[in-house]
Amino acid sequence: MIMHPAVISLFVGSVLVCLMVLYSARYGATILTRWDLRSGSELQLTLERKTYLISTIMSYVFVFQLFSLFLFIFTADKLSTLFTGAMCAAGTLNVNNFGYPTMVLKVINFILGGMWLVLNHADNRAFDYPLIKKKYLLLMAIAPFVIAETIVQGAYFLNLKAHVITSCCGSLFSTEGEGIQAGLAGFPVIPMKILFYGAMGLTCLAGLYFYIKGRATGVFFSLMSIVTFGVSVAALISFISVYFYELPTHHCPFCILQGEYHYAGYPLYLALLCGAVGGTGVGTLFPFRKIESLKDAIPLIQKRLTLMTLLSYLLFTAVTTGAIIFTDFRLDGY
Amino acid sequence: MAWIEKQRNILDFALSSLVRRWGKNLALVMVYTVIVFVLASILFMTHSIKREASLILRGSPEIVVQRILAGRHDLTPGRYIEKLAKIPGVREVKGRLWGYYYEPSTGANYTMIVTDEHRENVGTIAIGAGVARSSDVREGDMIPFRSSDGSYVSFEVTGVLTPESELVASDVIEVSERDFRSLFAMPEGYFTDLTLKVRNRKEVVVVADKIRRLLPDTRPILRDEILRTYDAIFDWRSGLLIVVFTGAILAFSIFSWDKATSLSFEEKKEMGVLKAVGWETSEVIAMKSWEGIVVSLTSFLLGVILAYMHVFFGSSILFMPVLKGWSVLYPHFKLVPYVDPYQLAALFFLTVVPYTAATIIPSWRAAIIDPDSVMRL
Amino acid sequence: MLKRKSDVFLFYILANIFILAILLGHAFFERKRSQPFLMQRISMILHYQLTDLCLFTDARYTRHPSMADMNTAFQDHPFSFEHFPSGSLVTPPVHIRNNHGLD
Amino acid sequence: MIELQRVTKVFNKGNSNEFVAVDDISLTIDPADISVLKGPSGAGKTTVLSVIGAMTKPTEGRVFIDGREITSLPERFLTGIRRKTFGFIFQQFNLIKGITALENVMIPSYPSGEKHSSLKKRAMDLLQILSLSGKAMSKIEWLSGGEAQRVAIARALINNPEIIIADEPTAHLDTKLSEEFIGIMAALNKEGKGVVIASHDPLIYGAKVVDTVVEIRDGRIVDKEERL
Repeated sequence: MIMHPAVISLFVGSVLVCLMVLYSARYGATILTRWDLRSGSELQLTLERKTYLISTIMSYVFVFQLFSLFLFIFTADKLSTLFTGAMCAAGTLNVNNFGYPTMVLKVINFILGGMWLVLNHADNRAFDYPLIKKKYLLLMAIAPFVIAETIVQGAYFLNLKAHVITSCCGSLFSTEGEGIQAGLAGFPVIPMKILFYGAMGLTCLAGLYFYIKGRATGVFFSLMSIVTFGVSVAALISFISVYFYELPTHHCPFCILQGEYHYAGYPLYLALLCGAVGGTGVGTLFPFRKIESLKDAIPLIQKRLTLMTLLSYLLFTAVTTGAIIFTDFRLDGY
Repeated sequence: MAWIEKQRNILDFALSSLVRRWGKNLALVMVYTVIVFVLASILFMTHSIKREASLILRGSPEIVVQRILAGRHDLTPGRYIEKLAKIPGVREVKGRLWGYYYEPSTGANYTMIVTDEHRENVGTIAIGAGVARSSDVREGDMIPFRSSDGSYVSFEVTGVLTPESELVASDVIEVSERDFRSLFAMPEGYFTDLTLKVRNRKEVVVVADKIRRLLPDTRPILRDEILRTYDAIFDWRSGLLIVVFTGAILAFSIFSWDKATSLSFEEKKEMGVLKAVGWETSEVIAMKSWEGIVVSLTSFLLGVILAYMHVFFGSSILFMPVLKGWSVLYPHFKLVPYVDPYQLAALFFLTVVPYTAATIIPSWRAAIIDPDSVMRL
Repeated sequence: MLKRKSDVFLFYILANIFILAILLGHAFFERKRSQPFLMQRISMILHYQLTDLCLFTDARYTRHPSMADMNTAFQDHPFSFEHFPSGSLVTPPVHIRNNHGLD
Repeated sequence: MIELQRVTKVFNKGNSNEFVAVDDISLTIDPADISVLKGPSGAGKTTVLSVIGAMTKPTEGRVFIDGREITSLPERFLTGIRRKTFGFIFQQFNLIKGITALENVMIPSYPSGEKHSSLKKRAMDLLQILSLSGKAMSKIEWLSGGEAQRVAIARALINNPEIIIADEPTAHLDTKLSEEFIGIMAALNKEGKGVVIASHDPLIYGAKVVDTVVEIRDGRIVDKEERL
């Protein structure tokens, strides 16, 4: 265990969030079994009131997840001085087996939280709580992930022992290295570029069509937005980061969050996360378009979410393309 | 736009509701501010020392070799120098002569060091600013030292180090080699320890390994390890202080919970009125959240600003003794303010998240009051 | 201007943020200004071949924590309130036990 | 048109202190009328009033506003409807202390997101009509009983509701102020607003301007009198 102030705050924070989600899930379970809109019973009244509390809690949790994701990566970066060979977050996260899973769980929980809030938002637009059961089913599904995150993060911090020799970004993300991350870095640049711009283009076209015409390409857009999220992260590791660092061997996806690179990573990752949440949100709402009381509300929400995704992804593409064009650094030789 | 206007309206009400109970809320803000202030002071202070240490100590020797005798630090024979110099990759080996001198009249503990430049200046010393202060001497003064045989030897002060160097050399007394050896009766041909320079930075660990095998009675101390350890130490120190302080945060959270749950009759009635005149539950929750945001933001910003002034303008007069321990010779130094957004983020997490968590349920409870309750009062 | 309470509050927060920004600017400026002194300190460290900062001068093992005996160096247990406050609260670093113990 | 169909309200249902406040009431309220619910205290007037005003959900039975069934609506929609349809005047006025008369009048409209300046103007206009513009910036606790009553009326009117609901409005007023109150209500009624008052004050239910008087006793309607 490393008693770093940020470690303590992340730890305390995630335990608090975990407790809050568990609390919500407990009432979620009651809602799933006992919800009856027609009944005017005390229980039903209590449950209806609890939904206010739970949506408040979930919005806080969503915001917390976002902050904790970035704080987690930043902390990993700061702690890298404690480990020989670790030069940035990439190395620190690799100190034990729980580092990367924690990060991935944080991303997943953020997107799941976003999905829940989208469902909740739609549900609140209808007079008859049409999505109440689905919403709380999703909450029951989210709870284990949040618990897992708290446990895995706890395990990560508890197993951090300073000075364990770890691979730093140099070796972990080097072309010769092994493992998934190395595979991404080793991915040939040209195909990766084509894949990235292709996926982005397709997503944006589908989104635009859906935004203007409604219907038709919506499901495809939603799926593509998730694929593009993955492709973009891969592209970031494969070639985008390289242009930011102006160093052909530096593929670290975390260092661009640092001040040395003007915190460029924050808008990039925020844009990606926003895009993913918007895209999954659109997809989540599709099965419910037929519900009578939501017939007017859902297409409107979907439109807004689509717009959000489009703007976010375009911002991401613009920033990265700008970096590629306006830097003196050329990758061609490598 | 309507949304913004609505939030501003609700904020208006939240503010007037806070102002109406100003006594209670002022107490809350004050306690909150003090907590942020203390935590921020600790973070700023330790972070600055940490950064300073990691920057400055890059100048320290790459490897220090100490001889160990029966588990204790012992004098290192000069012949070890040639032995170590033969290790491939070692560029330079030097014998270091230094030690502690306890001055009974002031009760202070000084560090005596022999340097190349001062090696031949017999009878004179250069002293750190802290030494000059504690024994009240200036350049040209004579200071007597009690040698190991009990006699007193006086040295002339030929130089006082600048105040800016206090962080590294406040307690240093620079002395010639002959004076050092005679003062402490240290035998010729022995050194306190040895320092090594290595040709290639990457080979330090390999060299250290070779030293351990070549001279099993020594231990090499690597600069990187020292740097890492300093990092760990200050993390620990601030971490421990924070853990100790968590008690305070906990108490504060309970206090805010209590403040938020124990709605007075007047407050309950107010919530009821809001509900009755057409506010919705989520709007009352929003109002309560705004109250929380106002309290948190005010206290957070105020606490951080005060802490910054305290640490970097006021030399952390309140906490330095805890962190530095007590001693006769306090090095006087002004910390260079290494502050970054990251510290503020960590601080925000440590203070605002527990407070918010503690107030969610109470504000919801206030918000679900039945609108018709005011009619039944 | 500032007729509404919310405006007053926003103004107050902005003023605070402004002060904070000035302080951060001050920090930036101070770092720049102290650069020569930093260099001076580094050269001092080089000159004396020092390994530690002069933070705690009260005891031998707190003035040069990395240079003390095996029995004491850095190795004070965090909660051993020995004679000096600065001798406690410092953790025994695992790696020093591991690497500098007799193998 | 507000319609109560076989409405029953039971408090603390299933507990030993179970209490039937309203027992199987059916009632129609014409929003063009001044209607009075009359009866001794504890008869269930206030509960009926809060069911009419969509503040309380009945335990059984259904409520329609303009033909729309509202008993099964979630609170967030109900609040919207209530905000648009009803303005409330409470027995104790329930003005919020520590803030100005103007703010008190504006409060019901805060969540609507209306621009502050226009909302303020509307509130000032209302205070003007009720000849209170001089007191707009006074704190509530400095107002006299009559002024407080008019602030409460202004607050009930800020959302421009169709129906004003008043619960024992004259309980703490002397005869002169009570007459003033019924005068204001009559004037509002002329402008097209419906008024529903619960009262056991003969000054109210005996007033000439009242169109309908419903007598309630022990949670049941015992008499309904339509004055033409």
